[in-house]
Amino acid sequence: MYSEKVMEHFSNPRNVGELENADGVGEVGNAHCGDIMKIYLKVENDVIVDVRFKTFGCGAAIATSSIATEMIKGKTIDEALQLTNKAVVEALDGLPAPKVHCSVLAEEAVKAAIEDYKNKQSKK
Amino acid sequence: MYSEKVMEHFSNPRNVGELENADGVGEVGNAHCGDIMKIYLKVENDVIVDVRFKTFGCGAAIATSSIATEMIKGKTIDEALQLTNKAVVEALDGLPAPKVHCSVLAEEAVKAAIEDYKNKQSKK
Amino acid sequence: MSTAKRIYMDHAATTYTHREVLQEMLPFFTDYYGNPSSIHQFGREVKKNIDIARERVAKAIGALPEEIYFTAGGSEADNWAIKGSAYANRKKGNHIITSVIEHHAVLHTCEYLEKEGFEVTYLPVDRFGMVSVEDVRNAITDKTILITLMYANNEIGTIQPIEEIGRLAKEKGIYFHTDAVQAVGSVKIDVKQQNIDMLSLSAHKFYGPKGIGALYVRKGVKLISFLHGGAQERGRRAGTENVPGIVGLGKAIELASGKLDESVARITGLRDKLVQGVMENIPYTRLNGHPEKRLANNASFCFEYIEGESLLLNLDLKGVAGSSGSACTSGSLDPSHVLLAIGLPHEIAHGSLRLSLGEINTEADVDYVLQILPEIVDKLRQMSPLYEKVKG
Amino acid sequence: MSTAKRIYMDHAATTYTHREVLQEMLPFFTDYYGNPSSIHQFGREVKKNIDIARERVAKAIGALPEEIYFTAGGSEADNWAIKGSAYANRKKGNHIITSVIEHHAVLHTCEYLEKEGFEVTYLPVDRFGMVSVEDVRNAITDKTILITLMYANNEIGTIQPIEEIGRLAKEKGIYFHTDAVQAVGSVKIDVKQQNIDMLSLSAHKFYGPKGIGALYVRKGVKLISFLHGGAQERGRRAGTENVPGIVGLGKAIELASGKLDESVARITGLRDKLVQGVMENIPYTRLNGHPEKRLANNASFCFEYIEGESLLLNLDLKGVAGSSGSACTSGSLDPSHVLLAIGLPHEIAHGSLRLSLGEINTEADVDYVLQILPEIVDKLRQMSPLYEKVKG
Ligand SMILES: Cc1ncc(COP(=O)(O)O)c(C=O)c1O
Ligand SMILES: Cc1ncc(COP(=O)(O)O)c(C=O)c1O
Repeated sequence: MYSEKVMEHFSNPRNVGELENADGVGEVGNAHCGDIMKIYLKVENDVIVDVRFKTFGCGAAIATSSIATEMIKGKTIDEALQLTNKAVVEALDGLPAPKVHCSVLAEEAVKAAIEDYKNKQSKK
Repeated sequence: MYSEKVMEHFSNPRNVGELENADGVGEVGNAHCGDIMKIYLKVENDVIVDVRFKTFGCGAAIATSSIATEMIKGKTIDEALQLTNKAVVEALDGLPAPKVHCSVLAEEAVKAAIEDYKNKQSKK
Repeated sequence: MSTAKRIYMDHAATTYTHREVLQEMLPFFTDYYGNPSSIHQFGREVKKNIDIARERVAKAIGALPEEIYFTAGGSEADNWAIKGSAYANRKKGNHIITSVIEHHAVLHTCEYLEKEGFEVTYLPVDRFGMVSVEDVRNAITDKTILITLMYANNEIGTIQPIEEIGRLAKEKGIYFHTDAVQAVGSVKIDVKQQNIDMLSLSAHKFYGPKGIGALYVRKGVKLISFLHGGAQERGRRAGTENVPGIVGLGKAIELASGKLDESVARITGLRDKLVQGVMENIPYTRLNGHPEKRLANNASFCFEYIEGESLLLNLDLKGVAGSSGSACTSGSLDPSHVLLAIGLPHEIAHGSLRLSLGEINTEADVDYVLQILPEIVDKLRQMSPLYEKVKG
Repeated sequence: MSTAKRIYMDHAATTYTHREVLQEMLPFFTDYYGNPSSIHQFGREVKKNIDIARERVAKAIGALPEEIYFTAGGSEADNWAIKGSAYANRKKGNHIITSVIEHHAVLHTCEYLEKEGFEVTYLPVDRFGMVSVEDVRNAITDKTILITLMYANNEIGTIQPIEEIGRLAKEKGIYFHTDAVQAVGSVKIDVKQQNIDMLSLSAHKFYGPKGIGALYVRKGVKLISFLHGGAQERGRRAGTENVPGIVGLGKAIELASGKLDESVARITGLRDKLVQGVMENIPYTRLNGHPEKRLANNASFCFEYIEGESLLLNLDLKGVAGSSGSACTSGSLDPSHVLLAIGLPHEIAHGSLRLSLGEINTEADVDYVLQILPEIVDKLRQMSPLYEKVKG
């Protein structure tokens, strides 16, 4: 069902957890549908220096969260905004059709966290 | 499907053939339905001294013909008229339900032959 | 994280075919292969064995051999019973009573019939998954032609009050069908005493082969054919007989009924140990289904704050096979209709796990699961944004 | 009259399961027994093998794997194709075209649909059992939604002009289903080239197991489900998969297509020898079916003045298994509808014998049949009151 890459990220998810005093936090999805992703960013000089996630969801939800955090770590905010769900799927060597929505959620979670960061910045 | 008794009569049918100058001949059934039985009687002093049959039909048709001829051989005309299809079925240790009509045919063939004998007698 | 260990606790999904059963089937692939409808020796020697299988099935459920019809499994039996009796009795009425927790083979069939002009009442269940006999009684109208209620639920194991419903149906002169796919082999059934008019069963749930089942149809029940064609099964179910399957079903049901009490006792013991261990060691956990009136082999849980598929996959990585009514395992968005029907909110229903025990499971298997499951649940909860809030 | 000799010439009724096929099936009873819908390892390792089987079936008939749906056999495939497409296209029209010589799985299904408001044209055939493409064309109305014509006839072996009918159906935008249960494994089929929209097949006709078949459904064909329930077969055919059966079907069809040319050549040789021997040595005999456009393995005769069942039983006593379209073997009163449809009078149709050859048959088998058959026919004729008249 899942590619080896998905299972690898599922079994050993990277960047699990929270960041205290995060510069941006994004949460998408809802428990009703069975998927919640929450992403925490630490940003310095427009670069994502640290990232963590918490996810309630299926294997694909956990794996997409994990790889998405890896893909944006060390990137600038603008680079991170380029992350697409397609790129996430490709990086995982594909996802079964009914699971593609998890990659969309991952993209949205990253964007939500960046938006939160930008909001906080503009309020400073 | 068939009892051993049926198969025994089917494999070694008794009294197959015709009788020249038969005292009575009965033919029942028709080719359309796939069953024809023809019975030949030789009668002396009201006793059936010889009997032959020819049958076009299935295994049960042949077996019932064979046993029916055995059952009436040596009997008086009146005794032979008592032959029922039920007796034929019993003598064969039973017949599958869709084949019971063959035993009816056998009874009818015997009766037709006796009728023919009686007709011929009355014309004498 | 070795996968060398393999513990199968998904017997409600399907079982292996018992070696004794397979042994009895084997000659019918290669040696006794005639078509049972053929009148030659190759056919006759096979037909005899179909008759024996039919008698074995009949005996196991208290029916007559001529009341047993072989099908390709539980789903076909359900489709046939429901569509066949609905269409055969259209003139009497168009109303069918069922429940919200039926298997999809019943539910989707009923939904199909709704499109075709039938009316269906889907009875609710209580928090244990139990249908109320009073609800059945109240749902009956003068248009009601069929009550179809499952014997035991496949997800949560709850056993319905079949005998009471049978009595009611008989009293009202309405046909009563029960999907006993999960019950046969685990529960003592007597269709006559229980006034069951039709009953579906499937061999692969009790150590028989997949792809073969049966429908019991009480003599006199009006039912049209579902599979039209040849005159097999006394003209009521077409198709060259799955001879090895039929022989296997016969052997499997005989074995299962022969050791029913003994195996129920053993499995219940294991199951109780499993349930107790889980409930004691894992907080925020619920047992789904009825505490007592449940299948011996069924242990169904909901673990709050986590999702079922990731739980299953983690168990699988540790060599344990279970199942989940989580939406994600089914590819749909909603979690199992059964878990929602017993009143669980979506987010909790997503976190379900069914472990269904079988012949091969041992105490050691249960101990192993009790050892790894708390760790897995905890790991997933630590990862869950929902759990934060609880701890916090 | 020894029964030690056993010669099976009823391969059109059913075949044994090839040892290689059984070998490939065996692990799926006892070792790889997971439910292919399960996400754990037990399920995944099985699912893979279903995919392989699907690819093998697809390849054998020139379809895509996602166009293959597994069923419980040829009858279910026929029922599904016909009822499923009729109901799915009710809004477009209610007219179905078929022929008078179809298998009962098609005929009885069409008759059922007539009761449900569909109109069915049953095309006649010529004396060889051939449908005319012009007749098909003339039968088409603007209400026609389905043409269902068998690829090759099971009794007399005649092969229909499938490609021409496919072309016509495509030109008119009407679905074309073919019951290829007798053809698969004996004829080269390419559903794309032949414009076939749906095709039924059944494993036990080509050395696969009984109780498993498939329906090919061209992508885009509108078809409702027949078996409602679980989401198996991409939501279109419910029921836990008959895994060993599916694996066996895959292996059997691969073996059969791999050696198609070779085996057709060999069997045709045997068959021609048999037909020639019978026709030369037994007077008042007819060969049924088309002289050339016929299945390689099919030899169908009518022996005048005798009845088929007693012929079969006599052959059986000598160890030879054949079949007959005689009324008596079917338990009905009319002989085979196929033999009547090719214009045989009842009394001649009653005297039919089908010998269908297979892998295991040898020249010696044919010689043996040629030796005993004339004696048996003669013995029965000597006993027949119809024959008297001929001789006399
Ligand atoms: C032409 C034809 N169609 C359909 C069928 C039905 O197939 P099955 O018996 O596998 O259901 C058969 C064989 O019995 C057949 O010969
Ligand atoms: C309660 C119930 N009904 C029906 C079915 C369908 O049976 P099958 O998969 O054998 O068609 C199942 C199992 O899948 C079941 O658990």
